[in-house]
Amino acid sequence: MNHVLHIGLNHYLVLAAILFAAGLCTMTLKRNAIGILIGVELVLNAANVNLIAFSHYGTGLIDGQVTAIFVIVLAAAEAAVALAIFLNFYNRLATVDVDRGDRLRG
Amino acid sequence: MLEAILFYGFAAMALAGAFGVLLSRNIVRTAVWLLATLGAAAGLYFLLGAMFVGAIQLIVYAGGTLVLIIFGVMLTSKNPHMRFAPRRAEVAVAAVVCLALVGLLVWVLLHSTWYVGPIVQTRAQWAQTGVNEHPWAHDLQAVTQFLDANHVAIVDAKGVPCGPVTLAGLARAAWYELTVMPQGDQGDRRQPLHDADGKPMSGDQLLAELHALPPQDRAIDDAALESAIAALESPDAPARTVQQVAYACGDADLLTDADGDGTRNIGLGFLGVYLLPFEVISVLLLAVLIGAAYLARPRVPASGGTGGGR
Amino acid sequence: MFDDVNPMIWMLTAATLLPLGGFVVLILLGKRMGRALAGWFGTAVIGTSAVLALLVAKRWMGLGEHAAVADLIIPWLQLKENLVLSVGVHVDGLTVAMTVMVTIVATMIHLFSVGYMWDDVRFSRFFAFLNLFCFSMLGLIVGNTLITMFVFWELVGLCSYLLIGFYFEKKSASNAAIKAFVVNRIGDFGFILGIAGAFFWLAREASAGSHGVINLTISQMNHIGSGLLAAPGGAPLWLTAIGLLLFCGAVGKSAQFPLHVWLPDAMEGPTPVSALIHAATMVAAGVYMVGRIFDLLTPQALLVIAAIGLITLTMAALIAITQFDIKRVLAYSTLSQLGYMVMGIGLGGYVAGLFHLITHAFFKSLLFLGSGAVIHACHHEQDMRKMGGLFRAIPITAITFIIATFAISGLPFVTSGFYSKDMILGNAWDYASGARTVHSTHAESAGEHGGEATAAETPTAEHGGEAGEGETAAFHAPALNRQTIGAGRAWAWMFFWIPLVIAYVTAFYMFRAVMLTFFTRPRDEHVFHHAKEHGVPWKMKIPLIVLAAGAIVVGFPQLKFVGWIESTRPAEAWGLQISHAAHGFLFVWAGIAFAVGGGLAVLIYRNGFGLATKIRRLPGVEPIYQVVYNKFYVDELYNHVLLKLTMAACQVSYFWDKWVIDGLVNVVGTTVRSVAEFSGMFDRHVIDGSANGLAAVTQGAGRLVRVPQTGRIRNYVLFMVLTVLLAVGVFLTVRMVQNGMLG
Amino acid sequence: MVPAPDYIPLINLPRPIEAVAVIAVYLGFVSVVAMFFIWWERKVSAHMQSRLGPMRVGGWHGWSQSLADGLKLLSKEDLIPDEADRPLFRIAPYLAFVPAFAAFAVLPFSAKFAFVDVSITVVLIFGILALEVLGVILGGWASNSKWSLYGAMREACQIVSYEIPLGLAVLTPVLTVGSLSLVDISIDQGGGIHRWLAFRNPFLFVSFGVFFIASLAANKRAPFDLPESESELVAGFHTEYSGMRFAMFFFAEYAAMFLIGGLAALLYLGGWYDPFGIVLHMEHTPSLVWWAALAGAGIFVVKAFTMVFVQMWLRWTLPRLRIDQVLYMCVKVLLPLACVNLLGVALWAWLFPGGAAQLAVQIVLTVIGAGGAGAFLAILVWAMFFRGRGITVSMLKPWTNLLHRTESK
Repeated sequence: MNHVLHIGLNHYLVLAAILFAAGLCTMTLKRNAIGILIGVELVLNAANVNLIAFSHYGTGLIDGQVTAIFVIVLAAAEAAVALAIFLNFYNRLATVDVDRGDRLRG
Repeated sequence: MLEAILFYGFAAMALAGAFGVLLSRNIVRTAVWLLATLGAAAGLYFLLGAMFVGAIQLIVYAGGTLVLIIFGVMLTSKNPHMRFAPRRAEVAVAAVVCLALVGLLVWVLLHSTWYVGPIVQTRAQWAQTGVNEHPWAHDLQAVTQFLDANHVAIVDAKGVPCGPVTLAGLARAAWYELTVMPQGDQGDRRQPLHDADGKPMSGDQLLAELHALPPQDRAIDDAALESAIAALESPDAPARTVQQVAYACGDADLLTDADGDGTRNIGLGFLGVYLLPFEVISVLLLAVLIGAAYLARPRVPASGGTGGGR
Repeated sequence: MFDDVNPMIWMLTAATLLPLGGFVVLILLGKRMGRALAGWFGTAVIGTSAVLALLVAKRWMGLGEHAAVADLIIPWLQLKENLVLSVGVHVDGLTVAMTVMVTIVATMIHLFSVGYMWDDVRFSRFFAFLNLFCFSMLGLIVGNTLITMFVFWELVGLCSYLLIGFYFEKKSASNAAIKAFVVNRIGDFGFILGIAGAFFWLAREASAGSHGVINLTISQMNHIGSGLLAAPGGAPLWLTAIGLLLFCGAVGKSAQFPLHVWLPDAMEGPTPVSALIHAATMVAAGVYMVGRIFDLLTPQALLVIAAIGLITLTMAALIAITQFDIKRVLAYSTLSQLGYMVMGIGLGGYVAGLFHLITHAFFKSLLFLGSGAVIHACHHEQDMRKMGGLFRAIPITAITFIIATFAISGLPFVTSGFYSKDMILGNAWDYASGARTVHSTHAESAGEHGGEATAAETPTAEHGGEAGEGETAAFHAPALNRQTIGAGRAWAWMFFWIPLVIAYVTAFYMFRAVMLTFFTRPRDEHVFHHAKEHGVPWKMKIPLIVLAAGAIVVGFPQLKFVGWIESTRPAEAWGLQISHAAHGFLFVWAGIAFAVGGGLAVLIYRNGFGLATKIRRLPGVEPIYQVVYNKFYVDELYNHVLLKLTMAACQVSYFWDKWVIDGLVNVVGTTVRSVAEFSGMFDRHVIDGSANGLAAVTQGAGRLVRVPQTGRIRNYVLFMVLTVLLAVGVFLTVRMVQNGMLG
Repeated sequence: MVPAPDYIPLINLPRPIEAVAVIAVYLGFVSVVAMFFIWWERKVSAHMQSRLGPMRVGGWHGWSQSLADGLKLLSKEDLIPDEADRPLFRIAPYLAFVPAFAAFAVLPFSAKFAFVDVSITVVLIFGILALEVLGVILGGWASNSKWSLYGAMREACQIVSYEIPLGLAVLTPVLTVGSLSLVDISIDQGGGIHRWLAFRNPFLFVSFGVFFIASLAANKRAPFDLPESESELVAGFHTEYSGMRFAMFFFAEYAAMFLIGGLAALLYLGGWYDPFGIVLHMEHTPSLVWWAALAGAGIFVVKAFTMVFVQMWLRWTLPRLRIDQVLYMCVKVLLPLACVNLLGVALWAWLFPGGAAQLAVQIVLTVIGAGGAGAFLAILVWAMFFRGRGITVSMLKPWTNLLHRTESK
């Protein structure tokens, strides 16, 4: 019971692991390019939860928080670039179905 | 109790959002589910004392990135309800793989001993163990040298650390209270420092110990120490905690969220310890800005033909 | 935070930054401002700088003889614990004198340009560039480290590039700009090596001694340098190398002998630009820099510098005699005068060289502006063969031009040029006669018991009186080993006699230009009438008059320019002052130079080219004339030698390539081919049989492997995760088996 | 740095009950304020157009018009378009409404009435407000209507771009005071009008302008109300909404108006302090602390209401901009201005840490600001005086005469 009520590092880690897996699954299953992007965001969030949790329970220093902020900011940048790429994709193929973008298929 | 309730609430919300993202077929709804996860994550950050990160998560992620994503959806879909279903085989494989992944991760997580904290050793430990035999000797040396660079050099002439006799070291040692952590135990590390009898040390004891140090071994001089003590002596503060001592002595540059000063430390960190990554990421952002603008620019036909540029 | 900083520093900083502001405003808004506003705005900006500079000068004068050097040192990069790269502002007598000179001359040139450039399409841009130019030069002057100096040095180069190529539609103008830029790069290459060397060696030297924080400001570098020079064993060799490398920069920028070729071509820029380049900014930068680093120059370096100056001044003066383009005559005269300055500094005449720089700035800018007025009046005609008799058409311009000619020729006692040139020649006399050797030996003996005191700190007051008399008084300064090489030798006299003769030549070619332009009969009616009708607008006359006044008075000792320059390096402490014994003798010779050279020119050109042409027909004159007229074929030499060298190198590498490499390759090729033919037989019959079988197998395998290659990224992600899972799983299993956890 | 005041419970109740009580009071206050604003805007617009506005419902000047409207909207049929994305259509109003109200939790009314005790309220309040846009976008999207979608997309691009100058402008007071806490920022401004941040230095003065304009745009108020411009998009993102859901969008907007006004007051206009330093004095007198809190809250509300009034005034005065003008304004005007301001404030703090020059500048700016406020009051008084008559030619006669006289000379 103590492990249930006394929230510790492992609780966050397990949560993050599930989030991560869900994000990964999203990435593999969405055929919509933006859906894949959303999956990536989930994965990043899982990583962030880990970072903050370790920052809190682990070192007690701000390094985890700083890294999390970097991740958030870079996620914004990544979304911008990704959307620009999707727009190009859409302009070229008139769809955002990534399965249509398999011209280099072997 | 409250913490547990909040944690489970936010965790449930985050998981609901994640599975919503995974299962929903409509892309806009997917984005809304993502919003739930992002909000819950922000809540978790608040819960973990990372107020600033939580707020940034809300502003940048939920308010900026997500809007951008939805904006992208609006720009790229002719039919709002268009659905692309993956093949069944794919779904099956993905489900199996991801479940296996979750299983593996959780198993590994629960069977790991996380190294919770010992960046700085307690004074006693440091005195006992030769630093170089310590398993984390390398990190330890680097980090303490780095942390204390601005205070008093704690490395003697031969490059061997003298032990945490500086204010920084002592306060930090008190802060972390590190002994060997039994496997699987994540007890709150913020226990007060134990004194010789094994009883927790109070802030006053810590101050007394600081006073006892020879001045040249302290990071701050007597006057500064006195004023720090005076600052702590508000009428309705019954007992000084070691955290308060550490903060009052101005030596908490890299610590997180005590007394709400984590934000300030993040700011100091960005312009201090993490300046280089900060700058690198700034440059990267600039490059991304240009790159995104380049990618998204309208295509101009190469030459004056009407049908060009497709 | 800068409360304790000397107000002079603020004023000079403001005077420097104002033109930058002017530049920004003009480049952004210039076109919208309209001509009048843009022009007057640019002029007002630099005029304000001039007022600030004069205020500083007044303050400085109020401080008296021993005004202390003011330094604002802002640390910039902390390289080591006690080694800091710094930037900042340095104010001493030289700074004040140079700032005053640059701002006044530049103001006048701006004012002149308002009239001169009025019809130009890129009027506001011209003023923007002028302002940037002034900013760069002022920054170069007030900066206190070689780093700042180099930054502004390059900015000056950039500005000269922009302005020389201002008429970039003209091929020749853009070529000239590129030439100036490229030639300067050669010099700057040396300069930057010198800076690097200075920083490396001097920082090492300084950290060996105890200099506290090493920030390598100019004062500190000179301090270290003078310490090194005073060392009993003589200065180290690398100091000579540093000095010469730094001097390379000055060779490029101040157009000294091997790199002088860009300056005459720079005449392609608008005339006010020529005035600015030749008087106040570009070429002054080089001389100023040599003056700044004077304490790093070893005797060997000084001798090289003096020799280069000597070559330049001789060659340029000779070329100037033969030129017909009025601006080219002035350009070569600039070269020659720069030669004087450099030689003066090289002979240890620090004060003389820099003083000549300042006086020269006034009369040379006047000459250029005067020629600009002439050109403007003559409808952009620059050829003196088409001028003549313009005195009647534009009298004020003519008078001011003649005043400047007097100044450059050194009319005794009245003009500034006389004083400064006299000082240089006096230095040369001292050097050649060996008067300085005596000082040096004295100084050396003093240095032995003088102990630790360094040159800059030694008080000179007690012996100043005696030293001022010019006797070989005992100096308490330690030995600086200055200029002992060659002093008193016979060949050293060439450093005195050749410049003296060239002083005659100077008077000659300048009076030649005056005669051909303003006197004699008009040789082209059209040009003359244009000048007569249009005249010169007052906007252009005022600068001429002001500068003419400057060309006269700036040499007077009451104006303290000499004193200011001297205050940075008290002559007595160095044993470098002119022996006054020589002065009477020099006055006579200089006076004669003016009269003889000028008189000869008047005599020969009183009726235009008639007599000159006859002289050219004398036997033996024509070949010499051709050589000189073609500028001693230096440009051609560069073309031929460099081209030939490059072509020869190409030929050699071509033949190497063709015969050796290709031959090898061919031999190898033939061999391989014959081997291949043999193996082909083997291949076709033996290998192929098995290979075909293998191929079929491979194809089948390929088909199989191709299945997961769906071309879909998301599937690849899945495979990736799967692989990671398997790897981790295997790893964990192995670990557990090892640990005996699986039984 | 002044520490944030300790949380002092209003009444001695157990914590959860007290929390519920506080929430109830807050929700009530916010709802009443929003409803009051709706009525007030109608009255202001009417008076500006020489009309009377709602007069019938309730007693004096139709004060209960909003209540009646609310009742009507509650009783209306809740329509959902056939092709709409139903769940999203239902969620959207709440997504817009909840953040606007939640942000009130971190808005301090005075030193004692600051209910959330964190040190980063400025960031937090913008974080919460940033979520509001999602409601609008989703509402527009889920309606499956061209007009709504256009409105939503305009909203998205407008808000995402205006958040940048807004954030940069907010950083200037933060930088000056050195704290992210609204309470700290406000406490720093006590002691007289010259301490108000807008009058501290020229950059902050300009920064206030940038903040106000950007906040107008971020709250899609006129002249930036493109997402709901009725002449082009019918009603923008809420075209398809009816009944209480429609009212929720409105509530959100009007609550956000108060938030923006309150933020302007807290960040730039002295928070809950009066111009003469009385409240500060009261706060330092132990016996008057609670009175100071009450008076401060009153002053704060008055300031916020004034700013809200200015927003309404602008709405009924200025024409709407085009979308390209809106973005031009953001990217080419406000953004550089905000960056320059940020630099300028930093430089100012570095160069003039205090002293006579700083005081002189403060006084000059105060006079300018107070002059502006005085002119504002004068116009109000003048309007009251000539109420109902409108501006007639005869009123302008003296001025026209003056004009003619000067011309004839």
